[in-house]
Amino acid sequence: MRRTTYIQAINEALREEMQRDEDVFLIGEDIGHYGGLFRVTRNLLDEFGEKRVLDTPISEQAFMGMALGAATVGMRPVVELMYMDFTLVAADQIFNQIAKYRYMTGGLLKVPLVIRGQQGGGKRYGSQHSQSIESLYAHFPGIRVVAPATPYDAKGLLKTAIRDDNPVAFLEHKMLYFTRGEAPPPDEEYLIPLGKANVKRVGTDVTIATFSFCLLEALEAAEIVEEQHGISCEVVDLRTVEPMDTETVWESVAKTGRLLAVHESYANCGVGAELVARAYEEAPELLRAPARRLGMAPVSIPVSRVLEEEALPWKEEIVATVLEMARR
Amino acid sequence: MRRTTYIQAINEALREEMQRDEDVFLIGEDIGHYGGLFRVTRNLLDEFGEKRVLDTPISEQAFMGMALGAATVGMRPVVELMYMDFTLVAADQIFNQIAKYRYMTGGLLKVPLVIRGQQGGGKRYGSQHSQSIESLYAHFPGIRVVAPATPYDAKGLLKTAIRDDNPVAFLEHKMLYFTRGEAPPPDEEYLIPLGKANVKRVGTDVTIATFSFCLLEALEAAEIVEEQHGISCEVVDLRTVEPMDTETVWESVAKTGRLLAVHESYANCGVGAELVARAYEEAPELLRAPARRLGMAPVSIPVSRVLEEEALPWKEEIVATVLEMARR
Amino acid sequence: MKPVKDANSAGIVARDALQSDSAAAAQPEESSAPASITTDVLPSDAAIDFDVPALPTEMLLEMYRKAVTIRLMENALLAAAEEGQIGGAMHTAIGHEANAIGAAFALRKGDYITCTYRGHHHGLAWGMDPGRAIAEVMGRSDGFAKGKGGSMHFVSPEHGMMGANGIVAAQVPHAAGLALASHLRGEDRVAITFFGDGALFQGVMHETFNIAAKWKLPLIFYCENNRYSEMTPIWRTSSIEDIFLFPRSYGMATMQIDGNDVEVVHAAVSLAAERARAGSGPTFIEGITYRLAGHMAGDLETYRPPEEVEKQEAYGPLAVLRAKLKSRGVDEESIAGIDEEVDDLVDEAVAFAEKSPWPDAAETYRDVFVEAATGDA
Amino acid sequence: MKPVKDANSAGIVARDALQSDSAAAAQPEESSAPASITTDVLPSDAAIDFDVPALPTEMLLEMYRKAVTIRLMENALLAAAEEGQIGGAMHTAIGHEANAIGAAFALRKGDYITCTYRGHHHGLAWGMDPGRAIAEVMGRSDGFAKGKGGSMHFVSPEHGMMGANGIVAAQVPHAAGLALASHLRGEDRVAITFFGDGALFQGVMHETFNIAAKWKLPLIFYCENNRYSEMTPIWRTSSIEDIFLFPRSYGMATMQIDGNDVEVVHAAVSLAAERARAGSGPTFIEGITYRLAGHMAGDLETYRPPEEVEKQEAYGPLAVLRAKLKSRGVDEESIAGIDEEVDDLVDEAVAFAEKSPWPDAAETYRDVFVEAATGDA
Ligand SMILES: Cc1ncc(C[n+]2csc(CCOP(=O)(O)OP(=O)(O)O)c2C)c(N)n1
Ligand SMILES: Cc1ncc(C[n+]2csc(CCOP(=O)(O)OP(=O)(O)O)c2C)c(N)n1
Ligand SMILES: [Mg+2]
Ligand SMILES: [Mg+2]
Repeated sequence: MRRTTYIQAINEALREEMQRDEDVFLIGEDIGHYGGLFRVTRNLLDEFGEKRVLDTPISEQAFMGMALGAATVGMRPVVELMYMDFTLVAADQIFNQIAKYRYMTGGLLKVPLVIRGQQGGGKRYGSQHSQSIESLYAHFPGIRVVAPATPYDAKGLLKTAIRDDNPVAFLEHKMLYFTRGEAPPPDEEYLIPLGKANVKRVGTDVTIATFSFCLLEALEAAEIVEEQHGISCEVVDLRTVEPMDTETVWESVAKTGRLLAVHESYANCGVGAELVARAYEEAPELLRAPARRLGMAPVSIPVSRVLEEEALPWKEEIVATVLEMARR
Repeated sequence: MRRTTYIQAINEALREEMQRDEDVFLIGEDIGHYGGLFRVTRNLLDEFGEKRVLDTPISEQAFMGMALGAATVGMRPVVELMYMDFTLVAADQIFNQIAKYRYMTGGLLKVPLVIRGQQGGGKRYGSQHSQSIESLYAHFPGIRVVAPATPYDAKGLLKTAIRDDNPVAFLEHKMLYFTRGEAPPPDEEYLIPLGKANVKRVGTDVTIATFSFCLLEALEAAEIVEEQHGISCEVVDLRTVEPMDTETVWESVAKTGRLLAVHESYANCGVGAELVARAYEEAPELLRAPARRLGMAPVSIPVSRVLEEEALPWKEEIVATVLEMARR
Repeated sequence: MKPVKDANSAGIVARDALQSDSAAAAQPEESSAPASITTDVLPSDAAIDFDVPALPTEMLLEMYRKAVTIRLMENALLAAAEEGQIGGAMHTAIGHEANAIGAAFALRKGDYITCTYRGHHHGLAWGMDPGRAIAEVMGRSDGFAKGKGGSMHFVSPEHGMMGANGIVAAQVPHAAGLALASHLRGEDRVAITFFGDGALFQGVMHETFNIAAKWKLPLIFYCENNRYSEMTPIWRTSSIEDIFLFPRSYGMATMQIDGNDVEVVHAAVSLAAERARAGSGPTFIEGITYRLAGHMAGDLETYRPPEEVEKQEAYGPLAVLRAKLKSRGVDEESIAGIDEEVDDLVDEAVAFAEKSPWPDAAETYRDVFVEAATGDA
Repeated sequence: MKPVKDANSAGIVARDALQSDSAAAAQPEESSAPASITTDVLPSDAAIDFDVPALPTEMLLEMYRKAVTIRLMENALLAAAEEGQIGGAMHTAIGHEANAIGAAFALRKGDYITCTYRGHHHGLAWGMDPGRAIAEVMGRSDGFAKGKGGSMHFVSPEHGMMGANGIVAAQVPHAAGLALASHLRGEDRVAITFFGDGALFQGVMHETFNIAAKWKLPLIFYCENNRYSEMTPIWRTSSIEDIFLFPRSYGMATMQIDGNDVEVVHAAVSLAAERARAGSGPTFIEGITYRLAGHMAGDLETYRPPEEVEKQEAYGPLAVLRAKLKSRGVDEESIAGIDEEVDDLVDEAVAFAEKSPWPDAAETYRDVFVEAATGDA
């Protein structure tokens, strides 16, 4: 298979879905004439014109609410938030409106839209341009949450997200944008269903359940503990946070007896805590040692390289935690 | 001791702190001339005038941001959100600004302000006026989260919150507003430190850790299971969600070996999941049965009485869960 | 014709720019109402300057029937709320009826509307059934949203009613999105969104003004200016002197009208809809009206003198409509006949709602997601 | 005197209301720039109508020194960014210097300022040390915020600099809160907040306009209009024709000025500060300026022709200041002398920053909360 970048994969998914369905349109800041701050929507205005790729003013509340309105009559807006941190600027429209709209209308309306953009640390963007927001999205019912780690998954999941009749938060990661990976040639269509995890590494001692950029860190950490300590980790890429494929996780824990959940949003009230809680609700008998979770330290991401590294729940922290767990 | 309502207790705390410190002022919608939609700020405009009790337009983002600005130079704003659901309208100012401001400025500034208002279900206000928001506040570092269940605690904790040099979210509950309880006479000052839980009922079989209105439900549930099933619950009122007094909880679990966390915000990525995760991090050896949590069902609160009751994690659900746990 | 402040050739009211310094000088002290944005303006004093064609008597009769239906339903709901049959925050539209009715009759099937928690009049004006509406407010299974949405979330896609909202101004961008859909698809559908005077001070309003004007969306912004935001009069929280002039700065056409007069509302919305369908973009309409009941069920109305309400009652939509009908030669008896018919109809509607079963507890868990994972629109 | 669009007696520029329909008619097609809000307006064409007193040559020299310091620091930072010493989004103020300098010299110690991620010029103009500033941008321990805030979060309470912000327009209500504190305490401090043209379309701007005007806060809204919001020219996303006229609708005094001319900026901000201290409320200033470098480090600037930048260069703050100094009889050599001194100073500042140690990893966990549980201000 050819190799492509994560950005390119997303660009292709958008292009193919726009070709396939006239109701799909893109809306956001600098996405049209410029092609997106991160060039994710490059060339799409040229191909589809100003009625399919809409450059907005810096009005996240308004264009998010407009996406909702358009979606209720069957349009399929794909909204770009330049940084996922701006979720907070449009939070009322996202969580009080989009997530609740179908429910409040007793199922009379549906809201098929995608909110996409990049998040995450590692590039010294500081407190207001680096935070990972998946736990916030997952807290509110009514919105799907997808966070792919590879170009292949990014393309297949985004295509599915656009066709889904529910609102979907599609969370990209700035550290993944220039990573490369295999993907079928453009226009060779494939879809990946939401809510299906993927075992990326087989192992016997500890299950690491993770997604997005943390997957890459977890895979590296797994190599390290294997080489240096002979501990074998199984690494599960959740890919979708809502719905969460706990079945695949429990299957893995059935082998390993140990569960570590890792993500980049804050640990406190995060997806990791949720997975731990579910493990004790749904599969307590599988756990041979206490389940653990890792997330961002309880600080807003600092700019300084040294501090940012310390705050992020990456490789070293995963290694250290796995070692602690294996010792039990 | 005299008995007073929860509303009256809050009103007194505000009045006393405004008398004590000229830098304390109130800001919000309908709070001055009218005295607040729920009459919590009644009579305060008369006593303190228009420069201490500020009636705003419906501009939550602006007045929340203004509170931040004023707080950085030592004012102590107490912001009323008419419904805590409107947290989402001002989410950028609350979570990207207020919660992060001290950190981003490397400790050069502090933000002593209180965001207060009522939340919660039980009165058929529906999806956008009933949700409990403590897990959202707790997810973001940098903001204290207080949720008292009694008039006594409401008064003592609010006074402390106003004097605290950190931003504090002070979460009231609409079902508690007219409840009565003991409290010292007005002007007899007392303060309750943040981060101290309170054992409200002693028991031996299951520890229920909760706060706000769920405390009342938990206490009732404890009576029921005691009477009908001979199961003895210890009920811990956390009172503050951030910082969370896990020590008191672990002390209790050391006796009971069983932990059930209960709150009204969504269960998913909620405070309960967090407490369960911490239990397995900090005190796994105490747990003789899997720790559990209960929160709001994953639906936005419906209006219909029957549906709302079903969605809320109240008495019946607590009873049922305790029975399940005791059986293990 | 109504009194006119002044006008430009396009038939839309215009006026000189606010002279900022003189405006500042004229500012009221915190506690006293200014001359212009005040609670004792009468709807009939609103500036308009376009032809208001006489509507056929038949249509006025239909409008009257609607107005009485809304009024009596609201009264019935207030009574039910007092009995504890309705919880939460229930906002009635008593006094606001003409804004909804005039607009509904001016628009076409296929057009869209979004509105606020004060949305019962829009629902009924747009054709929703009173029985199912009352059932919804009461949380019964025959409610259009199965009791999930309640009073604050009237919705009926088959009537173009795309949702009411509990968050002030949140419905405004939704309507802009509906207008955008129409625009992108090359349809001639128009969207209208209703909001209150208090909603002007929510940021999302402005964001939407700007985008709608720039993109020339087929959208009508309709402000039901009842001079109060809950218990707070608008002059206490803003220096804006004339709401209808204000959105001009975005490059939008605007008008100020008597929102209690169905014929005036009908004419204004017709004009705005015509502009929208012609591709001329959004119009802002300020309908001067008055809330003749409390902000919501249970409001003790300590913030306004009873005389103020009494005075406004005489200019209310029902009074205006009755006067119109009389001037068309409709006799008292015919009017009373309608009143009685509607009274029966509303009684029946209440009875229907009260007999409607409670929803199943299992219903709680439905409608969070569309279950089919993928699908076409 | 500068060209004046027109004026009212208070010495503040005024103009007729936007004629909504004609404005709509003049609307550009999506892809072509309109005549008025366009990228080729020159700062010197801005409308002003008040006396611009000549500032003492000594002060102009000081201002020039500041301007060169900012410019050279920005250049040094761009070089460091290219080397990978700086991450994230670094926005320089190249071309914007005069807005900050003119304002800083017009205000007093004790006044407050908040600004945007594009805030280096404000920081330096307000007296922050370049060495510590560069250290902050590089994430070193000698940064004023110990490397936690970086380029987007300049802050220095001792200089009245109360914070820059990464979220567009979020700093605007903060300044209103500072002005409110001054107002409530009966102090005569003034707050100024800087933001870009793109920030006009964030709802919170408007919410703050309204409250500040109503409460007559001692606040100066300063819009650095550089005609671009990132890579998008303002005319592409708005129909607003003249930014400075727009906030009039809230009952605010407004002016449009050449933001590249320190004397003009100084005069305008002085006037606004006087009004604020006199209790006349907020003023909105539109400083026409131009961003002579990319939106941020690494910007390839494909969205504007190099000729546009060249043309604007001639009207840039440094060119304007040099011409002023020459007309005051300051010779080329003295100017070159300053340039060289500043060059050394900035080199030293860079060296200082590069030698500054990395913060301790333990620092990561500090400053989330004030540790003492309770305390007085
Ligand atoms: C964002 C938000 N803030 C506050 C409220 C509480 N609230 C409900 S109605 C209302 C007043 C609205 O006034 P207006 O827009 O004039 O409409 P009216 O009720 O007069 O019809 C307020 C403040 C809300 N629902 N949403
Ligand atoms: C709420 C929000 N939306 C989007 C952005 C991304 N962003 C950063 S700067 C910018 C453009 C701002 O333009 P303007 O206000 O004119 O200021 P300038 O950068 O030109 O000085 C944008 C869109 C942001 N930081 N915050
Ligand atoms: Mg109103
Ligand atoms: Mg700009």
